[in-house]
Amino acid sequence: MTATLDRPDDTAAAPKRPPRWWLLLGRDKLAAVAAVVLGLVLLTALIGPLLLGDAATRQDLNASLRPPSFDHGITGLLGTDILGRSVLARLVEAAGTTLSVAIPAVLFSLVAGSAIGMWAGYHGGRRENIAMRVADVILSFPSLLLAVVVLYVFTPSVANIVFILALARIPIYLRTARAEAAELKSRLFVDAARTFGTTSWPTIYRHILPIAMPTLLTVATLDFCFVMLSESSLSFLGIGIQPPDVSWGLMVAQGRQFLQTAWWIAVLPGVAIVLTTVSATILAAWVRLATDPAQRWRLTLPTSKRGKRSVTTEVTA
Amino acid sequence: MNPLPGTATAEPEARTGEPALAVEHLSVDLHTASGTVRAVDDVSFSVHKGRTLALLGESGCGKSMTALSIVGLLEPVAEVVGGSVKAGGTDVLTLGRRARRRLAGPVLSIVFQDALAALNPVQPVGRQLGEPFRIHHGLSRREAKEKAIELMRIVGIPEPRARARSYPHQFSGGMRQRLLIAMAVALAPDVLLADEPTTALDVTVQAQIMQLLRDLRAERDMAVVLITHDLAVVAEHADDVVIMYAGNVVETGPVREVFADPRHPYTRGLLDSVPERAEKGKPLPAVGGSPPELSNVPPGCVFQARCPLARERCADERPRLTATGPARAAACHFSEELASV
Amino acid sequence: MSEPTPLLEVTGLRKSFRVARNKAGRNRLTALDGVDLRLGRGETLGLVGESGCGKSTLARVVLMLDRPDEGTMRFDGVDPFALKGRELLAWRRRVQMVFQDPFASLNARMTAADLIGEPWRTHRDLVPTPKQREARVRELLDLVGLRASDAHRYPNEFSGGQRQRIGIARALALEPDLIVCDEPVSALDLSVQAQVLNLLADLQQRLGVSYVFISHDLSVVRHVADRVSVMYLGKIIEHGLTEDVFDRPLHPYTAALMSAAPALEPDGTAGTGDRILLSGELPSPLDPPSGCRFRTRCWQAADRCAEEQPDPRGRGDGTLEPHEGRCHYPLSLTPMGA
Amino acid sequence: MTTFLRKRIVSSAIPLVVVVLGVFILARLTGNPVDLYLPLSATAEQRAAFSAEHGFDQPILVQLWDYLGQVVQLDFGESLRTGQPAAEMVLEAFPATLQLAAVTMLIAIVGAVLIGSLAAYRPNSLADRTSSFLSMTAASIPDFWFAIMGVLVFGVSLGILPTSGVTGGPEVWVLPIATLLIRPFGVLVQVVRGSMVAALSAPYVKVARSKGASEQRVVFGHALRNATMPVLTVAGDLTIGLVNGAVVVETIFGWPGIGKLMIDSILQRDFAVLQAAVLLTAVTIFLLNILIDVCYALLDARVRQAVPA
Amino acid sequence: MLSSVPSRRRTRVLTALLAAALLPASACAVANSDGAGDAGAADGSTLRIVLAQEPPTLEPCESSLTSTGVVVRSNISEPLIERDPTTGELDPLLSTGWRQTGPTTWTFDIRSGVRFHNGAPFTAEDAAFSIDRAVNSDLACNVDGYVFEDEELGVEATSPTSLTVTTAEPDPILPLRLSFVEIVPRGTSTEAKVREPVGTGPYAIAGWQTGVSITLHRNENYWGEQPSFPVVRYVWRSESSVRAAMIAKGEADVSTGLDPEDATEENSIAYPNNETTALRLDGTQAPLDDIRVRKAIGLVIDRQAIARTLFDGLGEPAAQLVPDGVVGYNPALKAQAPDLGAARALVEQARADGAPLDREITLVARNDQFPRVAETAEALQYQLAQLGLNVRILMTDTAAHLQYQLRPFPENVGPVALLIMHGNQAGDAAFTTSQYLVSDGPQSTFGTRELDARIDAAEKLSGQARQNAFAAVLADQNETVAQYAYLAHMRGLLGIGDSVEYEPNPATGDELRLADVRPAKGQGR
Repeated sequence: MTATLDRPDDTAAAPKRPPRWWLLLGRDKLAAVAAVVLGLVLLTALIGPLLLGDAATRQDLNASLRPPSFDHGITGLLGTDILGRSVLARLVEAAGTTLSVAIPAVLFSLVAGSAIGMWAGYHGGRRENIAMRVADVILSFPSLLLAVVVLYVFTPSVANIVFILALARIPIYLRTARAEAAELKSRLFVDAARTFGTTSWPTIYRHILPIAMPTLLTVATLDFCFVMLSESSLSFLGIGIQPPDVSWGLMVAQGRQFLQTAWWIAVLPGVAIVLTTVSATILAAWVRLATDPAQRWRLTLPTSKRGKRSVTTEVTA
Repeated sequence: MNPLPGTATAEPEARTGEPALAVEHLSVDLHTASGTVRAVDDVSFSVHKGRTLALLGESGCGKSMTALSIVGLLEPVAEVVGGSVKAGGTDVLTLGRRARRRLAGPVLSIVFQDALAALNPVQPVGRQLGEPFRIHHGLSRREAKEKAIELMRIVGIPEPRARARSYPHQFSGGMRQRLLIAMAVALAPDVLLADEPTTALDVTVQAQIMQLLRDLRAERDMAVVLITHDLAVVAEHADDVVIMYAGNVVETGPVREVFADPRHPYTRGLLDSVPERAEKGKPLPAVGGSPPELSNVPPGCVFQARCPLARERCADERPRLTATGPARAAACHFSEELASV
Repeated sequence: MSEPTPLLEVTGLRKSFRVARNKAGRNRLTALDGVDLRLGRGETLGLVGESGCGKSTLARVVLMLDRPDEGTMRFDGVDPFALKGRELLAWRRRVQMVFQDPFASLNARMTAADLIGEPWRTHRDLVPTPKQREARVRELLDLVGLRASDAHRYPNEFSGGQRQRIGIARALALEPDLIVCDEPVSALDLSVQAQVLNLLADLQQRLGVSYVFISHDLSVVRHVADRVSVMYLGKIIEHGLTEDVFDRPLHPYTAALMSAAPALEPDGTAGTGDRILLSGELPSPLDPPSGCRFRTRCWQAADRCAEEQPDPRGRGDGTLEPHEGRCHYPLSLTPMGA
Repeated sequence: MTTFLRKRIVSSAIPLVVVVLGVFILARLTGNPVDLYLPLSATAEQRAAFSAEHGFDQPILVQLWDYLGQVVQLDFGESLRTGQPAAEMVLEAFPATLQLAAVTMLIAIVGAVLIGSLAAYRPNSLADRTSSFLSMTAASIPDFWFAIMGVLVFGVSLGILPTSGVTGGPEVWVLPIATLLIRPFGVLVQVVRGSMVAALSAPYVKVARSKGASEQRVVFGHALRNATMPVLTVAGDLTIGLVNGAVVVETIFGWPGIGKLMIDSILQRDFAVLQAAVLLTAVTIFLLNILIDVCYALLDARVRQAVPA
Repeated sequence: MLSSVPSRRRTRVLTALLAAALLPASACAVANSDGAGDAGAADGSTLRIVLAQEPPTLEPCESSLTSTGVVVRSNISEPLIERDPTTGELDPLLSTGWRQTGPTTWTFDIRSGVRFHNGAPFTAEDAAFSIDRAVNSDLACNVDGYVFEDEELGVEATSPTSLTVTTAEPDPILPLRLSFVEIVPRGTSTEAKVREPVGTGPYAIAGWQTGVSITLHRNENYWGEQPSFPVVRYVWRSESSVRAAMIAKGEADVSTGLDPEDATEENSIAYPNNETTALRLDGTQAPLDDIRVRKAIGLVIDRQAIARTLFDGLGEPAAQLVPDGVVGYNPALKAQAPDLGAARALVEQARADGAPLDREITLVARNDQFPRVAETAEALQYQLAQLGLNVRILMTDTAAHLQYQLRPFPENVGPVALLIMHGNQAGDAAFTTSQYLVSDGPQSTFGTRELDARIDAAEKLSGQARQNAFAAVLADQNETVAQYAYLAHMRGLLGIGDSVEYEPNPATGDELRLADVRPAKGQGR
C-alpha cells in the first residue's frame, strides 16, 4: 500500500459502537412505557390463563354484575359480568384470544401483502398490473361485509376470522410494498446487487425488504388496531369470536348493553384495546428509528430535541 | 481574542466604510447523539458591497452552518452560542423573529445548492419568484407575477412569460439554478450568500451560472459570500477567501495571495491535491486521513492529525489566527516555516 | 496499447427509453445512438460528457443492467448477452462497478462487512466458509485502506471517502477484470478525491484491472485515463489518447468543455484563458437536432451541419492511435488554450 | 391526462367484473333463502316452486350467466324481502351514506390537516404529544361503543342532541358523523403530522423562510400542498373503510343508508339487493380511486406529466 | 416544454370539488327538516312509535311476521274476528257473528256499513276474496302455513253480509284461525304481495319513507270508535339502548322490545308475550338419543337463576311449551329446580349403557332472538358442562337458525341442542303440538307414535275436553319424549313515554293496537 493511503486517524475513527437497544429504549420514556405495557399484555396472554384456571369461565348467576371492589378477592377486583364471571379473569383470558387473532391476522396480511407487493413493484410491468388489480378487487368489497358473508358461509371460527381479516388487509400492504419496491428498485445499491448477479428474490430480501420494513411495520401497527376493532365489530354483528372463547372485542360488544348499568364490562376491555394499540404505535415509531442506522442517533437525544427537523448532512457526514 | 478583527476584509481600498456583512466570533453548537459539539468555532469575517468572499472548506467543516446562522435558518438542533452577525450595521442575531424576517430578502439572501429540492415542486415557478415581492412589497399576485417574469428575463430564461407557469421539474438543472438565483436577488439584497451554487451542475453550465452571479453582483452592488469546496471556482470568482477546517478558520486573505503562497498546511495540501497540477501517472499528493469528527476535535490544533508538520506543541495548544501579511492570517504555529518552503 | 483481442469492445450500441410524451408528441429518449468503444487489459478509458449525454446508460449496458436495442458487445471475445445461468454468473464476476454516490450505492442498513461480503452471497463458491469470508473482508478492508475494526460499522458512520472505499472493496470482492467507475470521486471532497484516485491507480497497478472511468471532471479524467471518449447527446463525438484529446481537441464541443472548466494556476489565479462560453442548453434528447448534434450550440456551425451527420474524421498526423472527431469542420491542429 | 384516465378506467373494469362474480358466488354459498321467505310449514312443492321462480334450482353457473345477462341490461332483479326493484332500493339508500361519508371525510381531512400541521410544526411539543396521544386513542376506540356512549351522554344525559334518526336540522348529523369520524380522524392526524414533518424539513421550506415568509405562509403556502399527497392516499383507503363504519353507524342511528341495507340483505339472504349494493359500492370505490388520482394530478404537475403505468 | 393547466383553473376545479362534496350535506336531501326527529314532533297529535326493525312489507297476509303484524294488524287492516289476548275469547270485528252450520262448514255474518280506505264498501265478497287470497293462492303467505297448515278452504259469499267457509276435515277452531286473516278489498293483487295495502282499519297508510319512517293517518270514515291520535309515525332502531334513549328523551312515545338493562320503572312496562324459550334436543343423535341424557339436561338447567338474572325477572321458569292462557296449558306441570345430583345419576346410567357422552353437542342459538341470548347460551353451556357434556355454542343469524329449526334438518352436524323461542299467539296448543311435538312436525326432530296419536285425537276435540287432552299431551311429552328442556315463559318490555298511556297485553309484541293508546292524563291533544 502506498503511503498516500493513510489509515483514518485513530481519534477520528474511535470505534463508536451503537448503543444497546435497551439503553436506547431506556432513554425514551414513552417508548419504554409502551414496551412495558406490550410486554405485560404478552405475558398476560401467555401465562395468565395458566394461573387463572377456570376463573374466566366460572359462572355464578348469584354474583351477577358486581361492581369492581376489594370484597371478593382478586377475581372480584374488576367486578363481574352478567353471568357472574370475573371480569379480571376474562380480561386476562381474552388477552390471549385477542392476540391470537390480531397477531396472526396482521402477520399473514403483512407477509402475503408485502411479498406480493415487493415482487410486483420490483418487476413492474404486467406482474405489477395483475397484483394491483387483485388489490383493487379486494378493496372493492367492503371488508366488514365480506367478513360477514364469509363467516356465514364458513363458521366463525378463530381461523376463519383471522383469514378474512387478513385477506381484507392484504391490499394495504401490497400497495405500500409495491410503491416502496418500485422506488427502491432504481436505487444504486439494487443496481449494485444486480452487478453481482443477484437474482430478484435475494435482492428483494436483502435490499428492499429491510428498507420497506419500517414503513410496513408502521402500517402493521395501525392494522393491529384495525384488526382488533374489526373483530369487535364482528362481535357487534354477532359473528365474531364465539363463546366460550372470549376476546376484548367480544367483551366490548357484549358489554355495550350494560354501559349504563355496569360500565366496567365494556369499558375495561376497551381500555385494554386502546392501551395495547397506542403502545404498539408508539413502539413502532421507536422501532422505526432504532432499526435505521442513520436515524438511531436521534433516540439518544433528549426528547425535546428529537423530532426536530432533520439535521443537515454536515452532522452525520 | 482574534488579533485582527476584520482581517478578511481584503484590500485596503475596499476597507473604507461599513462592510455589508460582518461576522464576528460566531460560534455554533450542535446537539448530537454524543452530546453538544462545537460546529462553528469563533469564526470572523466581513465583506463589502461589490465584492465576493469565498468560504472554502470540505464537507462538515462548518461553512454551510455558518451561512445558515447568518440567514437565521439553522435547524433547531443547532444553536448560535456566541458572536455577532452585523448586516447593515445591526446585529441580526439579537433581532426577534419578526424583525429578522423583514431583513430576509431585502438585506440578506441565500442561494442553495440543490435547486430541484429548493424549489417547491407543486408551485409554478412564477409564483415562487414573485413571492418576495408579495411578502415584502405587498404586491398583488398579478403584479408579483410581472416582477417574476422580469426577473426570469434578467437571469436569462427564454420565453419567461410562458415559462412562468411551468413547474420546477420542467426546467433543466442550470435553469433551475438560475431561477433560484433570481429569487434570491429579487429584492436586490445587500448580501447574497451562495451555498455551493454550482456543485450539481455540469462544467459548461457552471461557467454560465458563475458568470451570471458575477454580473448580478456588479449590477446590484451586492456583497457575495460564496460557499464552496471548489478551489478553481474560488480562484476565478472570489476576491477574498476564508478557509475553514473542522469548524475553525485556518487561513484567510485575498485569494490570489493565499493560493499562491499558502500559510497553512491544510491550504497547501488542498492546493497540491488538485489533479491538474499533479504529474500524470504519479500518485496525487493527497492530504492523508480525514477530518476529525466534531465530537472528537482534538484540544490542540484541529489539523494536527493530518498535518505533515505536526509537533508536540500542536497537540497541546490551539494556534490562533495570526497575521501573515497585510490582509492575511493563518492559524498555524509554523506558518512562517511554510512560507519558506 | 491496442491488442488483438481487446478486453471490451462494443460497436453500434443503441438504446432508447420510453418516457412521457413531450409537446411534439415524442416519447422516445435516445440515450445511446451508435456508440463504439474499445478497452484493453489493464487500461483506463475515460468517458467524458455532460449530464444526460448517455454515459451512465453506457455504463449500465456494459454491466448488463440494461439491454441495448441494437449493437454488439464483446467481453474477452464473448457476447455476455448470450450467456445464461452459470456462465452468466461467472461473467458477472468479471465486471464490477463503482458508483458515483457512495451513500446511495451502499445499503444503509448493512455493515461494512456485510456490504463487502454481499457479492459472495450470490457467488457462494468463491469464499465458502464464514471464517474465510471474515478473513477476506479484512484483507479487502486493508487493501482499500480501512481498518479491520471498521467491519461492523454502518455506512452513515463513515466519511464520504471511506464509503467510497467500501464501494471499491465491494467491487474488488469478486476479483473482476473490469471495473466501471461511474463518477467515483465527484461526490468527494478534494483531499479525499486524491486519496481515492490514488487508490484506484494503485489497485490497477497491483491487480491489473481495467477501468472505464466516467467523469465530468476533465482534470480528473486527464489524470487517470489512458484514452478518452467524449460524449454528446448519445454519441461519441471524439476519442483518442488522453494527451491528443486534451491538447489538440478536434471537436468544438471538446474544446468548449475544457475551456469551461475553471483551472487553478500555480500562481493562485484562475487560468481562464479565452473562455468559450457556450450559449444555450443541452437540447432535449427527445428531440435531438438534425445533422450534427452540437450545431445548436456551436459557434462555427454552418448550413451543412444541420443537414449531414458528420462522420468520424481522424487527424492525419501519423500517430499509432486513432484520434477521431465527428465534426465537419474540425478544429485546427494548433493546441487549444495555448 | 385523458389517456391516463382511459387506461385507469379500462384496467379497473376487470376488478369490477370480479367483484360481481365474487359477491354472486359468495352470496349463493350462504344458502338458499327459501326458509326465510316461505312459511315454516311450506311443502316441498312450494319450496321447489319458490326455488324455481328465483332460479335457485339452477346450477350456479347458469344462475350467474342469467344474472350477468340481466345486469348488462341494467336489470338488477327484485328484492326477495320487499319485492321492490333492487336497483331502486340501493339507489335510494346510497345518497344517505354518501353524504355521511363525504361530510365525515371533509371534516376529517380539514381537521386532521389543521391539527396535524400544528403538531408537526413543533414536534415533541406538548401540543404535539397531546394530539398524537389523543388521535391514537381515537383511532382505537370501537365505533359502536362510541356511538352508544354518544347517544347516552349527548342524547339522554345532556339532552343536547337527538338520539338518532335523520329527520331534523344539522344536529342529527352530529353523532353519526362523530362516530364515523373518530377512526379516520385519528389516523389522518398522524399521517398529516408525519408528512408535514417531512415537508417542513424540505429545502424549499428553508428557501421560503429565507425569503422572509411568515410561518403561516411557510406551513400553509408551501409545506401543506406537498404534505397532502400521502394524506390523500391514506384518506382514500379510509374512505373505503367508511363503508364498514357506516354499517355500524346506520344500524345504531337508524340512518337509511347502504351499509345497513347491505347487512340486512345479507341477513335476509336478499341476494339481488346485496349484489346491486356491492356493485354500486365497488363502482363508487373505483370512482373514488380515480378522483384521488385526479386530485394527485391537480396537486402535482409531476404526476400529470408522468409516464402512464 | 410540457403543457400545464393554468393554476387559476385548477383552483376553481378544487373549489368545485369541495362544493360538490358539501352540497348534499347542506341540502340535507335525506331529511325534511321539521326539526323534530324521524318520529315527528311531540305535539300531542302524533303518536311516535319506535320498532326494533323496519317492516319488510305491510302485506296483510304476512302479518304473522312480527315486524309486519305489529303495524298492520287491527290498525290498517282488520280480520273478521279478533281474539282477546287476555281472556282468549273471540270477539266480533268485521264479522258480527258466526256459527258452525255443518260438520265442516262455518257461516259468518258480515258487518255492514264498513268502507275501505279507498272508499269502497266492504262486503262478504271482500271477505271471501281475502281468505281465498291468503289461504288458497300462490302467494305463499306466512299465515297460510302458520295458521292453516296448508288446509284448502272453500269460501263463498252467500250474500253481501253472509259468508260460508268449508274445510276438508271438521275444524273446531276455524274461527280462531280466521282471526289471523286480514281483510283486503277485492282487486288487491293475487299475483304479488302488496307493500302498502288498503284496509278497513282505523288508520290508513299516509306515507312510507323507506328506511326512515312509516306514517299512518287516522281513517276519518272508520266504522268504529275513532282512535285518539290523528297521526301515527313508526320509526325503527335496532339497538335497544337507543330505543330506550328515545323514550327517555321524549323522541318517541312507545317502543317495542326493550332489553331489561335499558328499562326503568318510568319508561317501560313488562307484559307476558306468550313466548316460551326452550332447548330442543335432537333425539336422533347420540348421546341425545338417550332419554336419560335429555332428562338430565332438563334437570341440570337452573332456569330459576337464568330467569332471575339473565331475564331480569322478566320470565317465569317453564315446564311446558305454552304459557298460561293458552288452551291446553297444564297448570300441574311445575318448573323444576336444578338437581345436579339426580341429573348426574341419570347421565352415569346412560354412560354405563355406552352413551357417547363426550361427543360434541352443538348448541345453536340465534342472535337477537331475545335479550341476552348469547349470555343465556353461555349459561346453558356452562350448566350442561357440569354434567360432563361437551357443548359447543353456535350463534347464527335468522336464516341459518331456520335451517336448524325446520325440516329438512341439516345433515352431518352431530347432535344439536337448538335454543328455540316459541310464541303461541293463537292461544291454542294445537298450533304448538302440530309444529313441535308430532314426530314429523316441521319443527320437531322426533317423537313417538303414541304421542302423535294423542295429539291427533286432541285436535278433534273442543271445549274442556280439548283443554284436558292437550294438557295431558304436554305432560306426556315431558315424561316419555323429553324433546324439550324448558327455560322460561318470557315477558316483554314495552317502552312507554310520559305522554301516552297504554296497557300492553300478551299480543302487544305482534299486534300493537293503536286505538288502545291514549294521551296521558293532563296531556292535551
